[in-house]
Amino acid sequence: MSSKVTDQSDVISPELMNKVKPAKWEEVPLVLNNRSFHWVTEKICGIVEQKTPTWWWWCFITALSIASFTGLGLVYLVSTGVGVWGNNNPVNWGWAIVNFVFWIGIGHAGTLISAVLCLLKQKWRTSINRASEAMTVFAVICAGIFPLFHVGRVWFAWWLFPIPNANAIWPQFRSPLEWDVFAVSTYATVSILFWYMGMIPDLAIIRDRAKETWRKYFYGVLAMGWRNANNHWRNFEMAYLLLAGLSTPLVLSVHTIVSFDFAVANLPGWHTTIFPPYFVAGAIFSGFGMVLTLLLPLRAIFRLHDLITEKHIHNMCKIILATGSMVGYAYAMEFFIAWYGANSYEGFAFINRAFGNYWWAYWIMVSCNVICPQLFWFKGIINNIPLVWIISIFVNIGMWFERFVIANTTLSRDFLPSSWGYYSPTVVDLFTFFGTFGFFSVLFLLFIRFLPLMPMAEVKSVMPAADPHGGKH
Amino acid sequence: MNIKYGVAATFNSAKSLFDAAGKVREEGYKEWECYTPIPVHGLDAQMGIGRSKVPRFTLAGGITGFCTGMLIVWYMNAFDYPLIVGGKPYFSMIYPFPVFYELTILFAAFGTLFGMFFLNRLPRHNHPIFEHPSFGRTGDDKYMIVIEVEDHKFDDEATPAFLKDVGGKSITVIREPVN
Amino acid sequence: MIKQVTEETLVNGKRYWKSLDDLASKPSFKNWVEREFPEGASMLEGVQRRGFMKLMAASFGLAGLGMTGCRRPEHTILPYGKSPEELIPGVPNYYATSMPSAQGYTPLIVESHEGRPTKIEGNPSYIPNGGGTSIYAQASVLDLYDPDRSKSSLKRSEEGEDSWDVISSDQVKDDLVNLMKEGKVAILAEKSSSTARKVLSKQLIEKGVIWSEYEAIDLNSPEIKLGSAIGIDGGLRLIPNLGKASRVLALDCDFLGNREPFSLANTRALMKGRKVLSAKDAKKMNRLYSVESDLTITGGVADHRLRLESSQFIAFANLLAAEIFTIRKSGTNAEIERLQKRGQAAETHAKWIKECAVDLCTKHKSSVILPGSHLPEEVHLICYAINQVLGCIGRTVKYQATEKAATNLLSLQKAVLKDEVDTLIFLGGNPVHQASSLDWGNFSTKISNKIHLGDSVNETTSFCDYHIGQSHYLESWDEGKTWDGSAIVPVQPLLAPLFETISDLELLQVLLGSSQNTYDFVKSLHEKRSSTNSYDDFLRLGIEKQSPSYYSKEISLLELIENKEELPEPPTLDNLEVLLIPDFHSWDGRYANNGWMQECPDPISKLTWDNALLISPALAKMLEEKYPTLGLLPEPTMLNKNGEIAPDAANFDHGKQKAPIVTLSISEDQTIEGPIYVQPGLADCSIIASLGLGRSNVGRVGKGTGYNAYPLLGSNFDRIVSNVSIEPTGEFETLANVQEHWSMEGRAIVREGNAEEYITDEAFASHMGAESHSPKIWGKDQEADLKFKAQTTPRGNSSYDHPDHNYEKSETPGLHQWGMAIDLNQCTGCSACVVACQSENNIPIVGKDQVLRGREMHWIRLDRYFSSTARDGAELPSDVQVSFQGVACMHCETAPCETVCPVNATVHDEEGLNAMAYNRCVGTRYCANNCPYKVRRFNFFDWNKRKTDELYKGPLGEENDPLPSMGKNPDVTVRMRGVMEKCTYCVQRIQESKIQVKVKAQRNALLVTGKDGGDIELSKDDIKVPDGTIKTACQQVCPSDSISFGDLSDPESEVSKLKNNPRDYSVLGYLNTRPRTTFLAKVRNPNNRMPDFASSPHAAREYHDKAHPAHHEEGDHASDTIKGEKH
Amino acid sequence: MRNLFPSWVNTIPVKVILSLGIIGGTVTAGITYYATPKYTRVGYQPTQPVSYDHSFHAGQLGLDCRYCHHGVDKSSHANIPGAQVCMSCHKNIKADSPLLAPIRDSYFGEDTNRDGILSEGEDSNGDGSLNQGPAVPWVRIHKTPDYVYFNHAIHVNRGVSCVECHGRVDKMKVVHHDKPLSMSFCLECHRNPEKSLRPMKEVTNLDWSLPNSNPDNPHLDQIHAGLDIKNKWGVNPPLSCTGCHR
Repeated sequence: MSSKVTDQSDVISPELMNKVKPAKWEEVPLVLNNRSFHWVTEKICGIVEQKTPTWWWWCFITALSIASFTGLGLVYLVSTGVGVWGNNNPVNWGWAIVNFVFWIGIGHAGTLISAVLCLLKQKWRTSINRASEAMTVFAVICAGIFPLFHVGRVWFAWWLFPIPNANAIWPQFRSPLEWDVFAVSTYATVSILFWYMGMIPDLAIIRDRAKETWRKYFYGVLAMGWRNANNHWRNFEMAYLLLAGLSTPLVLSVHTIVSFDFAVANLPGWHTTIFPPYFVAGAIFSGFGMVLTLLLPLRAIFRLHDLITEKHIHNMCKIILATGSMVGYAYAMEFFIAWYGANSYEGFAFINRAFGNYWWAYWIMVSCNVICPQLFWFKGIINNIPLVWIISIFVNIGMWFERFVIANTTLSRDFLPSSWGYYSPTVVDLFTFFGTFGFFSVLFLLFIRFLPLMPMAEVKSVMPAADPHGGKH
Repeated sequence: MNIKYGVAATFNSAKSLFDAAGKVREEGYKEWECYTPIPVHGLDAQMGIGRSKVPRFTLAGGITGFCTGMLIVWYMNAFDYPLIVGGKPYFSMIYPFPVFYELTILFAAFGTLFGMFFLNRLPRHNHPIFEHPSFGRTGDDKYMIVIEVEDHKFDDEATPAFLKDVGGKSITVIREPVN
Repeated sequence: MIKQVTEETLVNGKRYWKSLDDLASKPSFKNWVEREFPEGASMLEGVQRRGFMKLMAASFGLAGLGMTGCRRPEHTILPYGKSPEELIPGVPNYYATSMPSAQGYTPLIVESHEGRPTKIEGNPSYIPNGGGTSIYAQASVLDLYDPDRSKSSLKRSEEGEDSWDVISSDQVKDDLVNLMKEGKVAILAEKSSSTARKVLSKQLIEKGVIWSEYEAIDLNSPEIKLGSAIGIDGGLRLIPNLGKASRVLALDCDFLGNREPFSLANTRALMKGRKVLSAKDAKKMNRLYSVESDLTITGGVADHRLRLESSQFIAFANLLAAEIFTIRKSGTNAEIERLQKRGQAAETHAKWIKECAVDLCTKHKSSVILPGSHLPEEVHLICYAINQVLGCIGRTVKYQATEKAATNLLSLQKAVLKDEVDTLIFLGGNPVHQASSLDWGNFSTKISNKIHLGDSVNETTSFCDYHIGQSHYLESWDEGKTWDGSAIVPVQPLLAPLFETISDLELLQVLLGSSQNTYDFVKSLHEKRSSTNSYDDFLRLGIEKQSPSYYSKEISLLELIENKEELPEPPTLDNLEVLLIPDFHSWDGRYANNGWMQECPDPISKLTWDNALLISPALAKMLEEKYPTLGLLPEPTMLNKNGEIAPDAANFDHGKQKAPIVTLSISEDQTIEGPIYVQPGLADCSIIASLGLGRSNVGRVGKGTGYNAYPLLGSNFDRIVSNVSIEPTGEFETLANVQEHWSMEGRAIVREGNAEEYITDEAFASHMGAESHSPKIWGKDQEADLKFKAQTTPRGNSSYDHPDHNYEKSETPGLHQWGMAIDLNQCTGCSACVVACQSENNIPIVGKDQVLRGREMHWIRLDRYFSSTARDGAELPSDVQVSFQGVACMHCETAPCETVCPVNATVHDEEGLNAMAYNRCVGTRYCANNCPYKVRRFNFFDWNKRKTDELYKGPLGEENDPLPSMGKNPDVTVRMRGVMEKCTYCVQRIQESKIQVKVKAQRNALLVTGKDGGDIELSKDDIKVPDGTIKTACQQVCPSDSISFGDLSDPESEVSKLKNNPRDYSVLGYLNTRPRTTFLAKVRNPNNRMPDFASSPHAAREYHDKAHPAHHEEGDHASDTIKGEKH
Repeated sequence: MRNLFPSWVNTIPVKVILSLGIIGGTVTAGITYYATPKYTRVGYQPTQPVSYDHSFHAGQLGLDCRYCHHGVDKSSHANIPGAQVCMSCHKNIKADSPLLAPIRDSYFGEDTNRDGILSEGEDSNGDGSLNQGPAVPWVRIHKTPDYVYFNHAIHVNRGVSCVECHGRVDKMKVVHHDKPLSMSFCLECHRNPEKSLRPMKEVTNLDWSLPNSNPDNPHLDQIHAGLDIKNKWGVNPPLSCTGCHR
């Protein structure tokens, strides 16, 4: 691993430096091995331009067949009724909403990486943001399936949108589900815009390199006639910055609003003010988990070690560690407030979470979300890529269970003991959910096949050669 | 038949382009453009261009979104068909805030993207610059300055020479075919 | 463009006429059509005929509305009082009739839409029932539209055993006449209180027909036993008059429930004496003692309850008699000594008996002892003696002289064995299934013609070779006595038989060779009886008073009980006793194919679609020890062990009750198999088995439900069976239990207090629950009157100002503000409201599988909680108090469900109703989640359209038989899949009443004043619905008037007064949902001298223990905590 | 490198935006016009089995609506008359018109000699009585969905004329669906009942308009008169769901 040690003393007043005697700062470059611009272009365009690898076809076909589970499940659901799922009274929301929150949570990392880290000037984000944004868009699409199809009469789901009609009746804006409609659709739209906008210069590069006619036209149309002109870059950069600025509150608001689905309800265990930050932290947590899950194999397959360096992985592990601890804190705080609030219904809801009918789900959640990421304190573990990958999968599992625990323990045992019940999913639930992983993979495979995996211009601009002053500060 | 569009000069590094751009500006050229594989830091100032106007579109979009949100909520839930829902007021600035908020962001985002497109006059798939034989390299690792014929200081001989002077390589005249 | 309506769809109306459509091709249908419209020519004869014709015309004209085709009977039917002279399509008609049964005819008013009976109500002219009906009467309308009922008569085909030929009713009549001619006819009838049948049966007996009667659950037997014990000719029927009773002791007698006759009147009378609206009432409140082996709803109401095995009641009665005789200084020493000696086995309960006796004696003349009908003769006799000594005969109880019993099944058997019978006609009933101890095989060979008249094909049909379809009572003419003999009530048909069936009277008429039709016959009976009232008046009122004779002679107990046999051995855990009870769902099996009954949860066990062998926790513990792998009780969890929540009474595997199946056997051939279910409150060594399910030859609904306990019913038909052994089979059954958890967990949901507490603190209920120590819900308006609160929804502590209940964009508040008050002290848990609501509101049946998945659709459910302070860790308690709470949509003013609906499908109207617009619902189910009361029900499938067992096949599944749709209420939308539904406060009744009042006021104004337009002035009072006009279905059916409904903006309305009662509280009031349905706390009236006295009800103690653990100490701590609350 | 796209492609974005605007506008307009009850229901005019002429009976002869639709002021349904209502006149008038054959068949049925008495050979099915003929299959025109509970009695008795929902039936030779009867149509009137309220006696007078009204602005006078009726009668049409959906 190459690194260079810079001495800052020549920049800052030497007298002061002598006094303070700062430690030597080891600056790890974001692109290793002194790669050139051209190398970056070749590497990333090459992935798109190469012949479709066989493994891709195998993965694609497998993913497609898994995705068909969702398709079949939904056809059966719509033709027969929500009863094919395991939902009941009192647990009227079963896996559908759990899956929705799970996917939408995953869909947070991409925007977070491209927007929040952009605003925070975290340059290491450049090599991972494109793929994460793609992941966001696809996860949001997967997420959108569930609230849409969980309704009893899907064919009337358009009533949730403010469309004039002969019945002269409108949506109801006090409902968190209505807020969800706006939040999720805005999030999906803005994520797609952001993703696409960022891709335009890269599409232009592929267009300009293209040999086959279909490529020329396909990428030509998508690139919108981008010309790399400074005027373009100027507006582009400003727009990018603004979109980042807009996406940051958006990404925070979306999971906040999703958490309102629970927090605005009056059920014990749901009706808590801690939900918005807790959900956002959880979303970032699961999102980074998924980014690692996806990028580590990609890094290996496409030999991207110079672009996705160990620094990237370490940074992501640190974020997972931080958000995992936040989530753990939230779990503890919920218990504390339930006890401190002295509301017996609330108190019971939490005791029941940990020791009641779904205790196993609770402890799976705690071990995956709170205990597992603590391993990232250890250097030996974050340097062990396969282990990081496995932990990232545990993070995803844990976060699914978190939503399951929140949704189901509360509903299954709420106010009146007479209506306590138990929920267990059916085969249709299982298939529909697992199918979405296939669906997600299909989209992601198409993405890595046809679209630039990394923003080339952005990667290049964090390389030393991008400095108009010749690398001298 | 061809129409002359301008003269292009390529540069190999951001630094050489940066320096050259400063000279082009000092020379008094107005209708010229730099083509770079990356947004070069500080090039705007070097070229003598101001701040981008995209934020104005963003602001307009945001305000529109906020007002639209408020208007639809007020119209639908308080004016056209007020219904008592959970004992909550027909209209309030508080309960539908998520809707205002999301619409503000949505419209602002539209404003930003479409503002960027508008300011960049995109999509424009046909442009004389594409006629430059090695234009493709500007996306990869080459830098280029193009001075247009339109410029009042443009001169068929002086301008290419000037570009060469400031360090430009492979000076090329770009011609746009007309049919 | 709309598709042109085809001729066929128009004539046949909506889809649900398809059954008739299908039948149209059959000859039988053509016959009806011809019988339907025969009077065309004679239509101008009279007013009624004309009305009839108009109906026909209109019903055809409006076929598309889904109202047509149903036949009207051939004879005119006379509308009840409020019915108009002529029928107007769209306006329901009401007719008085009654429901026949062996336990007396129940007077009814039946609502009919265009000739289709849709809803059954009690006839308020019959005072004892006060307009209430039993759950079975409510459900009986569904039997009329049962697709599995007999649609014709059948004869076993010569081709083979299992094939049957359809025969016409003319053929049936010819065959019957021929058989009569051949002679040697015997009839085995189910018991009946029909006076008309009695007349015919006498005539038949004169003609030499052997007339015998059989009933598996024979509630006439006690009267016969008592009559013969006392030695009189005929029976002596105990008729309680509980309105006058202040102390009631029930000896294994579920006189409020389904096991005893007259329960409606008993409920009404007893609960009236328990109505407490002030401290003064509480002092006069009656007290109920119940000694029982099973936990019945009577035991649930009881202030003191003692668990005792049924076989031990002889001893108990003897000891009780001894105590009472001693206190009352009645009877000789010898008598008392003998009673004491015979009562020795009950010594363990001596203290209980003594204090109870003292209490009964202090209130002598107004106390009463009621023995259970399954108890032996001796108990009935002793009870007569005690009632006599207490001086209550003629006051709180009357003994009515009844006729001798008809020949019973055993005598018939003798006659058959003597070859005296060639033709045996089963008149209704199902004796082959029920009297399984009889040697039916032998019967079969002895008799050549076996004929069964039945409403459907059953096990007795399989025994016979001739089945005659029996008409439903809503299709027949008849008349009969009420149980107390105080009235004769008519049975008049609401429609002519839907299918080719005949009534029992018609059959008897044929046997008698009479050509008179039943209408003329029944009418002639009436004319013979009364010359003053016309038959039409009789039908209109639906009741005719009678004065039965009563018996009140003194008896001497000593002589009568002298030579009684040995007392039965007390049962032990190795030598168990079984009490056979009628099943809640199917009674003796007759409602086994009634989906509403099957799905209505048993009030105590909360089981649907099944019965179980109920065992006590003590027995369960023993079984667990003996068979450790049985899995009867769940492993106690950590939460159970540290008292966080009570342990479940059954193993719930993924929410589905997994019950081990056991074999109960008396002997080799008398064994049954059934699932066991641990029921707190049972006598330790009693097993409760219910008769009536587990039928082998039954329709699609009843198939596969429950187990059959009839094999335990021995040849003496004694329902107490001893010496039973129990053996697990190792198999399991999944039971559809709608309530998994039995404990309230110390939550102030059902609030209870003792009468003494209530006298000192009328507002005890408001000192419970989180709202008692949270900021006032209505803030500064806490003390404002109900009207103000209802109309304006005061802000309270909310961050929002709530909109008033005004008309849209106006300052005018809604004309009424609807609200409901449920007096928990009046509710016995009979569950009639559940079925009444189902019938009124077109609530679908979902089937056992869906109930298991927690998807039952009942809009009102009856929550049943057990409470006990003697709970020890994870042990199930044996002695429990029962609390019932009817929970339906509370119509919260700040409804949590409304806020979360994204499409405005559930909103409030200006009169405070929580409206549910099905057609706007997209089905997010968020509202159901957010409802703290969990009263919303989701249509997970197309329950109405798809067959229950084909739900998962989706569009490929078979559609439901359309026949039951004929019983649907046309005023209520039939919901499709994917929408939410819930209680609407019977909004269809509200709207109809409002419309009627306005229409009437408007027409009156025009007619009376002659003015029109702006000259007419109507005041608000003119167009307001008067209090009491609107009754919700649950309110109307309730025999104890525990539900009140009305206008909260009218301070004089009954519901306003109840809500202003200090006992009134909101469930989960602290959530600030402001429910419009509130509850009046339950008041128990225990005797502080009793050994099991507790100063506060268990439920209240559980609450205080949990809410104020610091106060936890043994003894009388409840009053401390109440005082503590007030500080 | 050469331009990939010809120069005219540069105008495509503007063209696309313009055409999207036009197409979107047209589609929206089309849907609001063609796919709403206003279009799908209004104008429906089926052929009836008997060509009953409302413009003749109700218009020229002046038969009151309630003569045939007798339940309209008592029941939720207006009721289609039975054959005997027709026959009360047509026994004598046009007694043998072939157009009335379905009515007569329905009315007389087996009574072939039309004397009301069972004569020889009339009892074709042998059940001992005279049976009616088949019902006249009138085709239904106005229909609210199953979940809408419209009550005729309350409207008719509270001064809402037939004409408000059914149009000038007295001028229709063949009845057609005249008003959309959509929810917004109902709400329109429920929100502003004063536009439609009239004296009770004039409810079936389809030609009625407020007498002595100012010819310049008859609507204003009607609104005043309607408001007077509304206030004095206490008319407060429900606008919440429970009014019509049960």
